[in-house]
Formats: sequence, structure tokens, C-alpha cells
Amino acid sequence: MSYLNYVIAAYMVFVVVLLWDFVATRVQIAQLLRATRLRAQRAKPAPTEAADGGRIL
Amino acid sequence: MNSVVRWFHQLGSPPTFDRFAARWAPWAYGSALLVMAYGIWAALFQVPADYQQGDSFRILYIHVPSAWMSMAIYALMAIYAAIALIWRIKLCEILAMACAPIGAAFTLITLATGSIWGRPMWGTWWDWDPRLTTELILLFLYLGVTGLYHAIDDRRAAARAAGLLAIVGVVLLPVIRYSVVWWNSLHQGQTIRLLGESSIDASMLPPLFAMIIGTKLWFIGSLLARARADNLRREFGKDWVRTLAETRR
Amino acid sequence: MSTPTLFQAARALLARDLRLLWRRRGDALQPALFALLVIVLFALALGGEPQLLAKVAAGVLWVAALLSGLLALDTLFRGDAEDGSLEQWMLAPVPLAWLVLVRTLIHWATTALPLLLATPLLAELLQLPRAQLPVLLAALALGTPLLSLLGAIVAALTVGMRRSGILVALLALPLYVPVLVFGAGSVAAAAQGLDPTGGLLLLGAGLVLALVLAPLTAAAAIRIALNC
Amino acid sequence: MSTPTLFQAARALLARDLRLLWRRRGDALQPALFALLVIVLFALALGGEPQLLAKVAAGVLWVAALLSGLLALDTLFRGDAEDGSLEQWMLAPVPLAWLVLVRTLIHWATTALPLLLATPLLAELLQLPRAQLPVLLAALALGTPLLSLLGAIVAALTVGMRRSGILVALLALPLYVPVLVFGAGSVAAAAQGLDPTGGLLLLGAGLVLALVLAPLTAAAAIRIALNC
Amino acid sequence: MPDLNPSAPPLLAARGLSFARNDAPVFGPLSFDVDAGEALLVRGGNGAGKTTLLRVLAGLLRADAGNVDLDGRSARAGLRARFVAYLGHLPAAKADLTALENLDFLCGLHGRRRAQLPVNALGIVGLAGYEDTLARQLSAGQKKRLSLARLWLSPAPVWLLDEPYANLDLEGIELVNRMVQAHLRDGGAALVTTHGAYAAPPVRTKELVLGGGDG
Amino acid sequence: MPDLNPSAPPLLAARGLSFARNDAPVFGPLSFDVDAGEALLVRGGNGAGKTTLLRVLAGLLRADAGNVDLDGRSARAGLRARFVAYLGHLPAAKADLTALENLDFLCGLHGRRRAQLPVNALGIVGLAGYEDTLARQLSAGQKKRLSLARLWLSPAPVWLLDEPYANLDLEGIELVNRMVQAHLRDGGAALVTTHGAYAAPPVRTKELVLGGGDG
Ligand code: HEM
Ligand SMILES: Nc1ncnc2c1ncn2[C@@H]1O[C@H](COP(=O)(O)OP(=O)(O)OP(=O)(O)O)[C@@H](O)[C@H]1O
Ligand SMILES: Nc1ncnc2c1ncn2[C@@H]1O[C@H](COP(=O)(O)OP(=O)(O)OP(=O)(O)O)[C@@H](O)[C@H]1O
Ligand SMILES: [Mg+2]
Ligand SMILES: [Mg+2]
Repeated sequence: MSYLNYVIAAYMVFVVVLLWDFVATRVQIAQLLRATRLRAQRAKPAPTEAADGGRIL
Repeated sequence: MNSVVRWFHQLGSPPTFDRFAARWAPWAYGSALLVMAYGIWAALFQVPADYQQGDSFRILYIHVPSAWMSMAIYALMAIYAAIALIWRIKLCEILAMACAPIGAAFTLITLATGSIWGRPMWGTWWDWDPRLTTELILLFLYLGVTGLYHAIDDRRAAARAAGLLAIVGVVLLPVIRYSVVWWNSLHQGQTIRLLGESSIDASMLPPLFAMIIGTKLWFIGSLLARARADNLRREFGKDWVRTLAETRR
Repeated sequence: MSTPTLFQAARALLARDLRLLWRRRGDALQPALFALLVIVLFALALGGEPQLLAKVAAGVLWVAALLSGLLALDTLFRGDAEDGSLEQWMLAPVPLAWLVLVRTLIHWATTALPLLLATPLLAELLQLPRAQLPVLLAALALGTPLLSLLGAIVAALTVGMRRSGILVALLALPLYVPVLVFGAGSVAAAAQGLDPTGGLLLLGAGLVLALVLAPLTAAAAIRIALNC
Repeated sequence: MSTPTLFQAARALLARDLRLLWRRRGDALQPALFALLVIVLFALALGGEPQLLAKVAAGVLWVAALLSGLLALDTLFRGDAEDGSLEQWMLAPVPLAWLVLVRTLIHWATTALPLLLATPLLAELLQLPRAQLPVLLAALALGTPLLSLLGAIVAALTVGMRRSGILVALLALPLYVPVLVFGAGSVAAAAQGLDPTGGLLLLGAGLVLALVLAPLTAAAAIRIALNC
Repeated sequence: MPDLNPSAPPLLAARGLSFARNDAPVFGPLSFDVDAGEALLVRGGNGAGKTTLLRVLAGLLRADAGNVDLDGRSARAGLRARFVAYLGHLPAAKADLTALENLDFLCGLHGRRRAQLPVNALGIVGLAGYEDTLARQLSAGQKKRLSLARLWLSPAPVWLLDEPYANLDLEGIELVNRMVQAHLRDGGAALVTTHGAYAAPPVRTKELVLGGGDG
Repeated sequence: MPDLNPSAPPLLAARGLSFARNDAPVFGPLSFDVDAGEALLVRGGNGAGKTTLLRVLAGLLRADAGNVDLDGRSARAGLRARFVAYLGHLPAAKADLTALENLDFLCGLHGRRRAQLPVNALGIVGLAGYEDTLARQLSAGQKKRLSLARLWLSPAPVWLLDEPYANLDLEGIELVNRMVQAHLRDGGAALVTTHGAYAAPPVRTKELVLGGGDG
């Protein structure tokens, strides 16, 4: 009787879960750095908008 | 103990830790890959098939190291959490919380591989055997710790609350460890001893060693990377993060 | 866009709920996890005899689905009532019943659907015979939205109360019993080799009826509960 | 009476809780009623086979007790947190852990005790063999306060959260599992004619330990959860 | 927006309105009109029934007697929804959504005034820079300002404001007054409960004093 | 009650007190003294950190740096409990208990001043006749008055009052001022947050202005 399928499945699980562990962390860090950059960009033109908004009333 | 605290304080400045983690995580991942690549190759192609279990016993090489990691990581997490609670060291909070998802991952691997192994060996995917059950509960505990951590806004309060839960959950560890001894069980008893006389064949040991060390190294890499991510999230908006984001384009 | 159309209001509600769900990602899995926990508890309490377990599996799964739905019920309107959102719903230019229907369906999709997806795994844990799985899935797919809609009425009735906790459960369970009887009954019928379609058809009919009537009733209940 | 003694504070808390209970009389019975409903649902879902029922009776009763305790957990500190009472507890000149202990014991007496009293009836409904009843009662009498104390830790941890709902269940159940294993295990042992005292003694030891440690942990958790 | 034609029916008219809780009257039969461009200050001590009156007018509570006309037509659910915006003690903001997301949702539910965007509204109420802050993290006054932003976006001509000044700083009080002024200039109307401890908006103002209570 | 001896240490002294949320400072290092018989008005716009400061002083939040001395001794949980009474935004009253029952319980928990009875305190804050009314049925201002009654009964010499004037009518504002005055005359001290929109109590008063926020 061959147990090959089971062995392959088990090793796949191992690889996939560890891969998830690796990729998820990388994505998190990349997202954080991107969000930081976006925020820095948005911070520059923001003040004029706010001043405008204040004068509408 | 004081020297430990001092060491954490020195490493504890967020930019310092970020640099440290960014520097060493790839090394840990890389060496883990190397060691595990050897281990898996040897386990799959070098070790002879077992006369009773055929090829299925090759699952042991990922099942057992993962099972040990699942418990060791929990213990480490509880230790970090205790240090964080007592001395209020921020780095330890981060490290403790970074342990939880990795521990959950290894627990998941243990459950899945054990379950896959159990199908040919016991003729069932799952059984309500004490060891299997307690391992499942361990998964819940990990999920509970991460769940609690993400359910609270203030990062420090969240880490302390989840850390407290982690410490309370430590009572479960001996139950998992000795479940096979206390109750009669389908699951294998203590067979593998790394030091001293082991009841399995000596030729089977080297790849097992490799996998044990490989998973440890992977854990270190993952811990550093996850702690770094959390550290960045907490420091979001700080100047040093902004310069980092600009330079790492 | 002076007055929003029904569709616009529904879209706004959907966007809001998905955002909230994303912000608390973990919560989406919780009903499924809870059902898993009930099942674990059961298996442990029964001491892990496989034959016994297989016999009670379908029943345990139904009870688990029902209880996790019950626990999730509290989040249906409670939060919106406490922060005053519900007041604003009542003041909105779209019918309250429509908002209730949309909210209930979203709630079903985010709480019961994950459970439905996890059912094959849970069934395996309880060693449910494979042949019964399709019937069980069909029964749950028809039954859980029905439970959500019936639950909406109860949640609406109790929304004005500070701590409803167990009262919700007490009010909801009698309404849930027929669903349980037909749902678990059809699986039991399949287990005995009988034709399960009768029970399933009844569930389907109940679902259609509830889709129309339950939101209207729940909207009326909200108006009563908030003392209008 | 400038600063109240421990005893005075406990008495004030007891008087308050009894008054609140009296004002919402119905709530006191709710856990017992909920357990009753779980049991009825089970009996319905299993289609009423007496033999099968008798076999699973002790397990179902334990699960019912556990779930009803779980549901009641939300009322342990939540209400006091939301209206700011818990802030005042923290500012009181008596230790927070003491107040937590008293509150937990009152909560046990008002939620779990009625269930305990109803157990003989519920056991009859499930056709539990008479001989197992004393062991079941002893196990529940030792187990439910232990569950309440462990639950207090979880309730305290989640008290700062707006909607904890199922998270409470997720956090509590791993802690509850050992209690369940020993509690249901001792009844199962009795059913097989073995000596159940081992499990009961372990429960007793756990209870003594929890009486000391749980309030301290829960008090620390409250301080953390309210961000102190 | 209703026109300012003086022969038009009043925007909001109450006739013989009364409310009782368990047969104990909270406010007696009241009759009053509020025209477009006009504000009604509802005064009264603590417990006088101000909140109750506003909730009755909004349709959140059902009056025991009397009726409410909106722009000459008897108020029913559909009409009320298009005519009335209510600002109560509760923030109606989801604690787990950001300030901007909350406004987006409420605009989807209630519609919004042409040419008004949620972002600008936040700027107007002084929450510029708080777009991405979760509502739970706002201070008491900031939460109030968020509610004001919702009000500002609402297309309804009748504003029911229950203690809009509470928790606001001086600049915030000034903000409410400017908002009410601008709203009335556009042909809206506002009912404002206040204890008289604060400055009233500098607009055409009627007053309604509720007795009872202990104030 | 501490004596009024001028050489006595200040009743409450903060030294280099600062608090940060997720590493963002809410208020900078603050140092101030409050002597017996003295009131400190904490001013600042919405979101300036007034509430946060009071919660830190009460020990509900943990300061990041600096320390608080009460009557010359470093503040720890036990000492704080005897010295500090806190009135925040939340009523700390059970909705299902009557006004009097709520006071009874809080006196059991915190102790009470000699010669002060809960019933009398209700009369003082203008809730005479509401003894047997459930707290849930009180109006916004009446709930505030119930909290004031609790404060009045507390034996603690340091009062921390977070926006005590909000929701109160003119007579209620006057009541708070009279209460603070009487408390200071007895050798107590009070910290009061306010937006400056209200009358301050006519007593020896210091001021602390918090910056930041948007006010
Ligand atoms: C879902 C199913 C399973 C789970 C959750 C599981 C869990 C565990 C755990 C937690 C350990 C570590 C115990 C310790 O070191 O104290 C372990 C070890 C081990 N497991 Fe499993 N297991 C499962 C299935 C299996 C199966 C089917 C086999 C083989 C037939 C197996 C063979 C082993 C062996 C040989 C060890 C090493 C024992 C030792 O020497 O310590 N396991 N397992
Ligand atoms: N839910 C309720 N059930 C019963 N009585 C209530 C309820 N809410 C308020 N009351 C009572 O009705 C009266 C009017 O309350 P209302 O809230 O309208 O007063 P208010 O004028 O808004 O006072 P405040 O200035 O204090 O907000 C009060 O005497 C109050 O005690
Ligand atoms: N739970 C919280 N989490 C994160 N940030 C918060 C939280 N509570 C308040 N903040 C922020 O901290 C700052 C100070 O808040 P605080 O409540 O102390 O202000 P305040 O001076 O009392 O304002 P107000 O006059 O509006 O009551 C604000 O900018 C607010 O957004
Ligand atoms: Mg009011
Ligand atoms: Mg404040």
C-alpha cells in the first residue's frame, strides 16, 4: 500500500503554512511603509484645503 | 535577571530594534531554508522506509518538530509576556505578541500533518484523544491571544491584556505534554529522546535533528520579521519610519 | 443626490458593514469558531466514543449552528441602538424594513456563511457519515438564513433593553424550534434512507415567507422597542 | 464610617446586586431556562431516542451548564463598565480584587445556583440514570464556581471592548476545557462503575486555587482593560 | 428647500401637542409655528421635557395628542424623513469607523446637500486632520463636532438640536451659531434646546419655555 | 480633612507629569500644586487633553512620566482612594436602581462624610422627590445632579470634576459653584475642567491651560 499521497499532502501543508507565515509578514511591512509614504504625500497639500473649508461658512 | 532587562532596554529603542531585525531576519530565514532543505531531502529520499508504516512515517520529520515548536513557542511567549508585565518593557510586549501567530502556524501544521498521518495509521482523520484535543485547545489559545491583542485599540494595553491571557494559559502546557501519560491514548507515547537512548533507529535521527534546528531558525527569522512589523505599526507616523519609508523605496 | 434610492441606501449600509467587519476581521470567524468550540466540548463531554458521536453528529451540528447564530444575534442591532445609529435609520428617507432586511442579510453573510463553509470540516470532526453531508449542507443553507430572519425579530424586540443577554435566547429559541425540527429531521430521514426533500421544501417555503414578513415585523418591533 | 471595611463594602455590593436582581427578577432564572432550552433542543435534534439520550445525558447537561454560564459571563462586569461603576470601584478604598471576588460569587449564586437546583429535574428530562445523579451534582457544585472564577478573568480582559460577544466564548472555552474534562469525566467514571473521587478532588483543588488567584488576575485584567 | 414667501405655511407647526409618560404629563398641550429662516429656542430647567419634545417632533416618540405639520402637510414617516434632521445626546457614529467613513455612511442613508462633501464638512466643524481617526478615539467635544458635520451635510430643512452646545469649547459654540445662521439664511429652520447658559445664535428667534421639572 | 496650615504640603502636587497614547503625547510634562482651599481650573479646547489629565490624576490611566503627590506623600492606590473623588462623563449609576439606592451603594463602597445622609444630599442637589425614581428615567441634567450628590457624600478632600457644568441649567451651574465653595471652605481642593464658557466658582482659583487639540 502506498502512502505517497499522504506524505506529499503533509509536506505541502508544511510548506504552504510556512510560506504564508513568510509572505504575510512581508506584505505587512511593505504595506506599512507604503502607507507611511502615502501619508507623507498627503500631508503636504492638506493645509490649504483645510483653510478653504474653514471659510465656506 | 537585571542584565537581561538591561539588554532589552538597550535593544528596546524602536529604531535600533528595527535595524537589528531588518539585518538579522534574512540570515535566520536563509539558514533555516538551508537546514530544512537538507532535512527534507534526507527525510524523503535517504532514510529507508519503515517496515511497519511504510513511507507514511516520513511525516514524522515535520510533525514532531512542529509539535515541539508549538509548545516551546507558547512557553517563550508566556515568558516574554511575564517580563513585559513586570518590567513594562515595550520590546518584550512586541516579541510576545509576535510569537502568537507563529505558534498558531506550527500548531496548525502539527494538527494537519498529524491528521493526515492518522488517516493511514489509525484509519481516521480525527479522534477525540487527549493529546489531539489538547493540541486543538492550544490552537484556540493562540487564536484567543491574537484575537484579544487585535481587539483592543491601545497597543500597550492590548499587549498587556493578551499577555496576561497567555500567562493564564500556561497551565495547559503540562496537560499537553503529559496527556499521553495520564490517559491511555491512541497517540504515540514518548519514543524520541534526543539525548540518551532513543527507541527509534539511529539512522533516522540526523534529518530529524536538521528539521528541529531548521524550525527553530525559521522561528527566529519569523519572530524578528513579525516583531519588526508590529514595531513599525506602533511607530507609524514617526520621523524615523518616514525616512525609512523614503529610503526603502 | 438629495434623497437616496433604496439601492443607494443598501450600498451605503453594505459598505459600512464591510468596513466594520474588516476593521474587526477576527469577528467574522468567530461564529464558526464558536460552533467548533461547542463541538469540541460535546466530543469531550461524551468522552470520545466514535460510534456514539457519529449517531449524534447531525444533531450536534444543528444545535451548534443554532447557538452560534443566537450568540451573534446580539450584534445585529444592539450596537446601532446604543450609539444612536438606529434613531438615524428611523429618520432616514428609506423604509426601515428595507434597512432591516439589508442589515440582516449582511449579518447572515458575515456570521452564518463562514459556518456553512466550515461545516464539512466540522462534520468530519464529529465523524458524520459522508452520505449525510449533502443533505446537512442543504438543510443548513436553507435553515440559517431563516434563523437569521427570525432572529432579527427577536433582536429588534429586545433592542431597547439594556442587557438582554439570555432573554434574546429565550425569545428566539421557540421560534427556532420548527426550523431545527425540519432541518435536523431531514438529515435524520436521510440517515434512515428516507427521502429528505419534504423537510427541505418546507424550509425553503419558510425562507421565502420570512424574507417578506420578517423585515416588516422587525421594523415594527424596533419602533416599539425604541418607544415610538 | 469614613473608610469602609472589606466587610462593609461587600455588604453594600451584595445589597446592590440583590436589589438589581429583584428589579429584574426574570433574569435570575434565565441561565437555568437557557440550559433547559439547550437540553430541549438536543432532545429534539436527536429525535427522541431514549437509549441514545440516556447515554449522552451527563455530557449534554455539562455542556448546557457551561454554555449558560458562558452567556451569563457578559453580565459580570460589562454593565458596571459601561455606566462607569467600575471606575468608581477602582477608586474605592477597598482592594479591587476583593470587590471582584465578591461580585463573582454573587454572580455565581444568582446564575449558576438556580441551574444547580434545577439539575435533578433536567436530568430526569434527559433520562439520566438515577445512580449517576449524586456524582453529577457534586461535580457541578464544584465545577460551576470554578467556571465562574475562570470566566471572571476572561470577562475582565474583554470588559474594555465595546462588543465582545463571541470573543469571550473563544477566550473562555480553552480555560473551561479542563473543568469539563474532569467534571464530565468523573460522571462517566461513575457510569462505568469506577471511582469518581479522583476527578472531584482535582476539581476541588482547582477551586481552592482559583478562589485565591482568579480575583487577583481578574483585578489586574480590569486595570489593563480600562487602560491603567 | 422651501421658499421664503411670507404667505407660505410655516415649515413646522405643532398644534395641541402633548406627551405623557405613564399618564403623567411631561409637557402640556403646546402649539407653536416655526417659519423658514427662523429659530426656536426651547428653554427649561433640567427635566422640563426639552429632550422629550424634540424626540416627539422627530417622530422617535409618539405624541399622546395633537399633531405636527411640516410645510403645511401632516407629518408622516416619509415626509418627516425628508424634512427633519435630529441631533441628540447619542453620537450616531460607529466607534470602529473613522470620522470620514461615518459621514460617508450617514450621507448614503440620508442623502446629502448638493455641493457639500464629507471631507469639507469635517474641515468646517474643525476636525480637519481627524479624517482617519476612529470615532472611539475622539474626545467628548470632537464627537459632538462629528455629529455637527453630519447635520451640516443633511438635506433636511428642519434641524432639531438637543443641547448642541454641551461639551463644546467657546470656538465650538461659535461654530454652532454660525452653522445655524447659515442654515436659516438658506431657508431652513432650527429648534434648539438650551438652558439659557449659552449665547443664542444671532438670528430671528422665538422662544418656548417649558415649565415643570425642577429647573 | 487636612488642616489649613500654610506650611503644610500641597494637597495635590504634580511633577513633570506627562501622558502619551501609542507614543503620541497627549499632554506635555506638567507641574502644578493645588493647596487645600484652592481650586484649579483646567482649561483647553476640545481634544486638548483635559479628560485625560483628570483620569491620570485619578489613577485610572497610568502616567508615562512624572509623579503625583497627595498631601506630601507619593500617590499609590490606597492613598488615592482615600484622597480623590472623580466625576467623569459616565454617571456611575445603575440604571435599574433608584436615585437613593444608587447613593446608598456608592456610600458603602467609598465611605461617606460624617453627618451627611444620602437623602439630604439628594435634596441639596435639587433631586428631592426623585428618591424613588429609577436612574434610567432621569433626564440628562438630573443624572448629572445624581453624580453631584455622590460627590457631595464622598469623604475625599480632592475633587476631580470633568465638565461638571455640562447639561445643567443655570440653577444647576450655581449649585456646582456653591458645592465647590463649601468644599474648599472645609479645606478640600477641586480640579475643574471647563471650556471657559461658564462662570467659574467664586473661590481662590488657579488656572491651567492645556494646549494642543484643535480648540
Ligand atoms: C491530529 C493528530 C495529531 C496531533 C494533534 C499530534 C500531536 C502531537 C504532539 C503535540 C506531539 C508532541 C508531544 C511531546 O513531545 O510531548 C506529538 C509527537 C509525536 N507524534 Fe503526534 N499528533 C497527531 C497524530 C500523530 C500520528 C497519527 C502519529 C503516528 C502514528 C503521531 C506520531 C507522533 C510521534 C512519533 C511523536 C513523537 C513522540 C515523542 O517521542 O515525544 N502523531 N504529536
Ligand atoms: N425613559 C424615561 N422614562 C420615564 N421618565 C423619563 C424618561 N426619560 C425622561 N423622563 C422624565 O421625563 C422628564 C423630562 O425629561 P427630559 O429628558 O425631556 O428633560 P430635559 O428637559 O431634556 O432635561 P435636561 O435639561 O436635564 O436634559 C424628566 O422629569 C425625566 O425624569
Ligand atoms: N481612547 C482614546 N484613544 C485614542 N485617542 C484618544 C482616546 N480618547 C481621547 N483621545 C484623543 O486624545 C486627545 C485628548 O482627549 P481628551 O478626551 O483628553 O480631550 P478633552 O480635553 O477632554 O476634550 P473635550 O473638551 O472635547 O472633552 C484627543 O485628541 C482625542 O482625540
Ligand atoms: Mg435633555
Ligand atoms: Mg473631555
